[in-house]
Amino acid sequence: MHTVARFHIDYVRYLDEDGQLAADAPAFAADNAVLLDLYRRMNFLRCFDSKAVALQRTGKLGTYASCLGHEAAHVAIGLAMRQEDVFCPMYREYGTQFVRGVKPREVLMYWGGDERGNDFSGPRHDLPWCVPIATQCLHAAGAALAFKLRHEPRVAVSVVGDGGTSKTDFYAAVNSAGAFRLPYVGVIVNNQWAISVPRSAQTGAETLAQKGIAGGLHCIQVDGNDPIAMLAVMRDTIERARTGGGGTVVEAVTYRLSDHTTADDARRYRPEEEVKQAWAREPLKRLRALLEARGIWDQAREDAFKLEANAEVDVEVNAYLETRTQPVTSMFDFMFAELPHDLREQREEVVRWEAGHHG
Amino acid sequence: MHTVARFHIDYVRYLDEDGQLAADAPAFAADNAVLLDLYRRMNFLRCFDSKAVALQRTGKLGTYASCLGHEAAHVAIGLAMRQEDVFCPMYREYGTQFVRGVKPREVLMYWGGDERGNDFSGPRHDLPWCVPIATQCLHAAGAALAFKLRHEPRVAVSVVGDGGTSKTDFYAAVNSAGAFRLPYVGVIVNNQWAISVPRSAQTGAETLAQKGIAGGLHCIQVDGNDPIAMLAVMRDTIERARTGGGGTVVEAVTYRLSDHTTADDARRYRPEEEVKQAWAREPLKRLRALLEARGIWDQAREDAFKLEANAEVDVEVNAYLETRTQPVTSMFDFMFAELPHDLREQREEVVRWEAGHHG
Amino acid sequence: MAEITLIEAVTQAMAYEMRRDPSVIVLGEDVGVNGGVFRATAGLHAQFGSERVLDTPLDETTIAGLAVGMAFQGMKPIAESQFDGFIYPMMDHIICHAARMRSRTRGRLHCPMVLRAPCGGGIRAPEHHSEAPEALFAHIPGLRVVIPSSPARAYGLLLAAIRDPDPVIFFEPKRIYRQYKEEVPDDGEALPLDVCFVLRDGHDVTLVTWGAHVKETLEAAEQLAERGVSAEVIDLATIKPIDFDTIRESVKKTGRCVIVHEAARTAGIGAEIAAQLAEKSMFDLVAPVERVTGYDVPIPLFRLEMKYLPSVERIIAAVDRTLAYR
Amino acid sequence: MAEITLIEAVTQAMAYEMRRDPSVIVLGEDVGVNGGVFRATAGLHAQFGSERVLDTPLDETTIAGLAVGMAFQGMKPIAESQFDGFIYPMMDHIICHAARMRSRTRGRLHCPMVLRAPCGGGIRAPEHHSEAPEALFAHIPGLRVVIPSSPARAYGLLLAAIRDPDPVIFFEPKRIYRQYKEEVPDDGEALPLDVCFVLRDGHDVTLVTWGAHVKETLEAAEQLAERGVSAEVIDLATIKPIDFDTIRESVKKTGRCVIVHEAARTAGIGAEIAAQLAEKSMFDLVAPVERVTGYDVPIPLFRLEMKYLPSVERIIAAVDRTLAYR
Ligand SMILES: Cc1ncc(C[n+]2csc(CCOP(=O)(O)OP(=O)(O)O)c2C)c(N)n1
Ligand SMILES: Cc1ncc(C[n+]2csc(CCOP(=O)(O)OP(=O)(O)O)c2C)c(N)n1
Ligand SMILES: [Mg+2]
Ligand SMILES: [Mg+2]
Repeated sequence: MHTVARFHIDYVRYLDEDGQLAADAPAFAADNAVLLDLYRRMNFLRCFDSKAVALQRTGKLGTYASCLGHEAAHVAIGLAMRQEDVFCPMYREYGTQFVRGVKPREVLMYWGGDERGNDFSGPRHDLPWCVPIATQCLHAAGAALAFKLRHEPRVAVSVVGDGGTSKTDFYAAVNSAGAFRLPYVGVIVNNQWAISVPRSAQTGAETLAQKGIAGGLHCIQVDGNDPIAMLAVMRDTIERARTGGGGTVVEAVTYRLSDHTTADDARRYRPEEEVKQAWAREPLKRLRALLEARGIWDQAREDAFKLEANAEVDVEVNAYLETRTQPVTSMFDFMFAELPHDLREQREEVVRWEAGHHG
Repeated sequence: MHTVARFHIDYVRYLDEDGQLAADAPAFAADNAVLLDLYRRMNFLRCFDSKAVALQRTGKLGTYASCLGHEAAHVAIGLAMRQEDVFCPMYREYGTQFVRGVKPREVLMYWGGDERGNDFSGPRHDLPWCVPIATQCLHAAGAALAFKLRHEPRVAVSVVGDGGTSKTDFYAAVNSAGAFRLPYVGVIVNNQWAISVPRSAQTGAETLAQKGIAGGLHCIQVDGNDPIAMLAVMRDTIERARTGGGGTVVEAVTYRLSDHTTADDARRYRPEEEVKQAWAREPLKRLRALLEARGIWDQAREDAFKLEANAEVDVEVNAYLETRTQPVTSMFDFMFAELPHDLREQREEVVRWEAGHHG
Repeated sequence: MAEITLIEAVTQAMAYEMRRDPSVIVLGEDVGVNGGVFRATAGLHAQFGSERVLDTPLDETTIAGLAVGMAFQGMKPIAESQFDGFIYPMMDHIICHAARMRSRTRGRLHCPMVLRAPCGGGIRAPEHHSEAPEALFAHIPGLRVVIPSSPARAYGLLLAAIRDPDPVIFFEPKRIYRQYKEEVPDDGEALPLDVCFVLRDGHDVTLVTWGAHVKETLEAAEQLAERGVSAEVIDLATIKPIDFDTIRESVKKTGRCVIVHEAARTAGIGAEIAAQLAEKSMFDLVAPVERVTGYDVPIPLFRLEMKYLPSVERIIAAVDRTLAYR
Repeated sequence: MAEITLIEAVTQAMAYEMRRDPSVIVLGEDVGVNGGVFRATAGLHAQFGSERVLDTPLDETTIAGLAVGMAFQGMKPIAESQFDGFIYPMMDHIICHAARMRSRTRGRLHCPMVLRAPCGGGIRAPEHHSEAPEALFAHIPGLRVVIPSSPARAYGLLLAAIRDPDPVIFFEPKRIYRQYKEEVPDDGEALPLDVCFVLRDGHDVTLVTWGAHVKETLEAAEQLAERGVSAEVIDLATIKPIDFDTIRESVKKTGRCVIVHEAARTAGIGAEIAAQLAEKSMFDLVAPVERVTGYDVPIPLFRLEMKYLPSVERIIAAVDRTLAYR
């Protein structure tokens, strides 16, 4: 008996829960502009998120998936990617998408029951929100395969949840990224819960990052509440993927501070104490502590920023609320490049119907 | 950055290609009766296999999947299991099944296009051959879950190929075995090829055993041409699973010495040289060398055994060839415990038709 | 005896059968402590514990494959697909194994499982949460497919489904999960899995429907009655096997048939019913068959979904078209 | 110009389009050096190399998901399912994504892919190698479904499928892969994806079929002709959308319709055609519609498979039943 293969999973954190920066932090952590940009984006995201929840509560939005607590992970992914890369989200990565150019009003339209939210202004090649869990991972692998075959220096990045790593599509993405050595980075945003099912019930694996070993990918675990570690790791892994060094599974360890969606009531299954403790580790607080320690942020700036951010969100909300419903015929008009005759008939039926000719 | 998890994959071999036994071989390797039993079963299997191929070539059997080269792995799995365990085969593990009580004529019936081959005399709870790759792994996990919930000290064992480890069902089985800590042993018989696709194209992973890490299972790689190592590893892992110690992924490294099936022509894609080299490592030869060195086997005994084995196979072949085709109505009779009215009508239609009432 | 909703009837049936038969277990995503995202398994975990009510890892292939494996070994799993739109990864195990194991092994092994899934639109849910895939399963030999339309029928049909020794796909129309309550005695009485229900007698036209659209169809019948048109309303209930005899008898009387379902029209179950009419009731029909269905598009997001779903008005218009023939 | 078989026509179409359009790539199990288990991709790897012809890991979910992802990013993947019976794990990506992305994104992204699979029984193959799942795909909004029945139609329809900017499911009837040869000019001429083919004119009865059963149906028509019965034979070819106009015209003339397919009867495509007849051709029909189909059982292993598949005799018997009506 002898050993034929060895593996290990590293964990990266530079900014601790009290806002203390580790000595080995990457160079960009000294750049206040970078940190301020991170913080402002995270902060804006939180304003947007609480507004969206409020809209749902008042009947002005459908079911909405909050990103509360995920801000560091989501924003860092966006900042590490290039425009020409492809982002394949699940359903709560607004933070990534805002960096890339998706508008808040588009997010609202989607959750407001209007397909036009998916026709967003972010990179036109990015995938829309993906409800069937983890299927986006395989589409990202497919995109990465297209890049590789076309010799384009582009990277596909997907996000999946802790629950989503149980889904066969996730494994299939890892397997094909390894088999074809694809420019693919699969980020797991491990927020400890998949609706009511805790991380511990999903798998017997010690870490979720190690699932990448199954496909021969690079694997790494990061403190997903540490925006500096997240940005560093995402930059490194994306760069490696871009330059032919192979794909990575990144596990961002964070916590879902909200209900799963507005249709969920987490109090049914989740200990209040756990949530309380998680608030102590949340990402905005610790980055703000660092910024304040550096003297580049304070309560006044925070208040001013919030005012501005909320005003900006309000503009978006109003734009959303003012959007007229699509014509009924829209359900046919994007089915095919050219409408086949059977659908043409059905469309005409609807046109007649809407015109009041019920015969 | 610090390391949060470490893994390694061990490789087990006791009997080398020249029939030399390693010093650390398990105790049973000293037991000639065990080794003779192993050898005879492997030898019988090879007789059966070449007869089955011949039957196909002469039009007396449908497509057949040979087990040439897999004898050590297949027989050892059978010998390590208890009757009350559940075996979930793919489609070439006759060696395992013969140990468990399946009759050669039943194997022939299945490949001869007769469902009754699946109604075999082996353990009645064992699964039949499974064509949709790797789906049996998940059924094994389901069986193991049933054992666990019923507090039965039984183990479910599945076999999958190297190609099959790319299949999402395999990952799903690994994941659930880990999540529920099931009495499950998933054996990968890595014969280097999945029809025409080499092992290297299936995955970027260095070993297939390491796929178990993704689910937190035990993982081990074995020389699948070494019947002693195979038996030792299977006994250990099955025992551990039975006693609540968790599941294992066993990678048995072997080689497919035949075409994929009789419908395949491996010369189209596989270097002859590789096959030649593989013959030097095949399992019967090395075990025979050990037996001969111990003075308990020789050419005369080999010839006598072959005569006997071939006669036994002939009895089975004749029984198969004499089997009358099932009545046409058999296609309805096992659809449901009680035939629903729509199928009753269709069955009656067939009965009338077969009786010549075509109206 | 309390009045209960359709979803409560589902829970009641599972609880009844779990008490009676220790081999019945429930598995799926969030079915445990959370009691299911719709609360269909509410209370079961507390009552029966973690060995009878299992939260699975988040993978539908896993749920289907595990259920199939357990069923082959003598358990009676009730597996849940959290929504209709997540059932497709389950199809391989259902089609290739659940539906065939008895036949494949000539009766040696079989698959006594139920696959439950909420189905249908109209609750303003996100994408993939509003689908009606019953036709996909009805085409598969070896399956039974059931969709109840009232609390009492949900209770009796689900009991029958759990007890049935073969696989049953059980769709629950989520739009009417809590639409109304009725008395459903918890008496363990199952309903037959091959009989449809005549909910309203009539002699001018036969309306065949199932699931949530029983509501709109009965409403249409009511409005038609006000105009002196007498519509017979049939709840198909068991989508496979179809109780065509009852439909045929009705059409013999009425001479007209309008089929209503929310799934896409092409190759939906409406097609099968219309086909059987074309085969067996041609000379009873005085008017062409009509299908009032979802269009051949994915059900739109919720701002437009009611425009997709068959409405009372569309049903009445179809009936009117058949009435033009004498 | 050489005469070629249906499978050679498939290869020829792929090679033509790969030469013409660099975004066309082929992926699947064993499609590379081995040229496919049926040899449909024979020579493509040698001609176009490993960046155009990709052997994938052994997983149908992977093949479908990768193809969908590539298609969203502007490639035109031709994905192969090695056999019909292995297509079910692909359904989730096909249904939830390929078929919907254009509609979901209001046209921003779309999915120009072809999913090829051999289909049907009759070649004495093992289990899961002989299925006819076309109805499952035809029910899904957003897909086109095609089954050719001759070398020339295979060539023209596959070219059209590859060029189509939306997903097309392309089933190839393996029983007639090498049944006969015909001249198929390699001229890049595509056939329309919404027109069926009238293969034989007749005025007593309309026979509608597709794929391998065109053979038995034409044979039945031939035998019927000897008895003085004139049967019109229609090859449906595009299963979705169905060219019902051609069928309607034919039935207007013949008054009788027999539909032949090898898939299970319930909720098969025969049901959809019969349903449209019941809706639109009721008063043209003088006899009930007949369906000659596979039974509602999995196709048996090969000793009995020919007893399952519609035979010439069963087709003629059905025609005779319709002829009893005047
Ligand atoms: C295939 C599929 N099954 C089930 C669901 C229902 N569902 C939506 S979110 C969710 C939990 C996801 O958990 P996780 O992957 O951890 O992501 P999170 O929501 O926590 O970010 C489930 C089960 C779904 N959307 N898709
Ligand atoms: C789901 C599925 N896809 C494709 C096939 C066709 N097929 C049969 S065997 C095989 C290769 C299997 O290779 P491997 O898993 O290595 O097992 P081996 O045959 O080498 O023992 C393939 C692709 C199948 N049976 N099932
Ligand atoms: Mg989560
Ligand atoms: Mg192999």
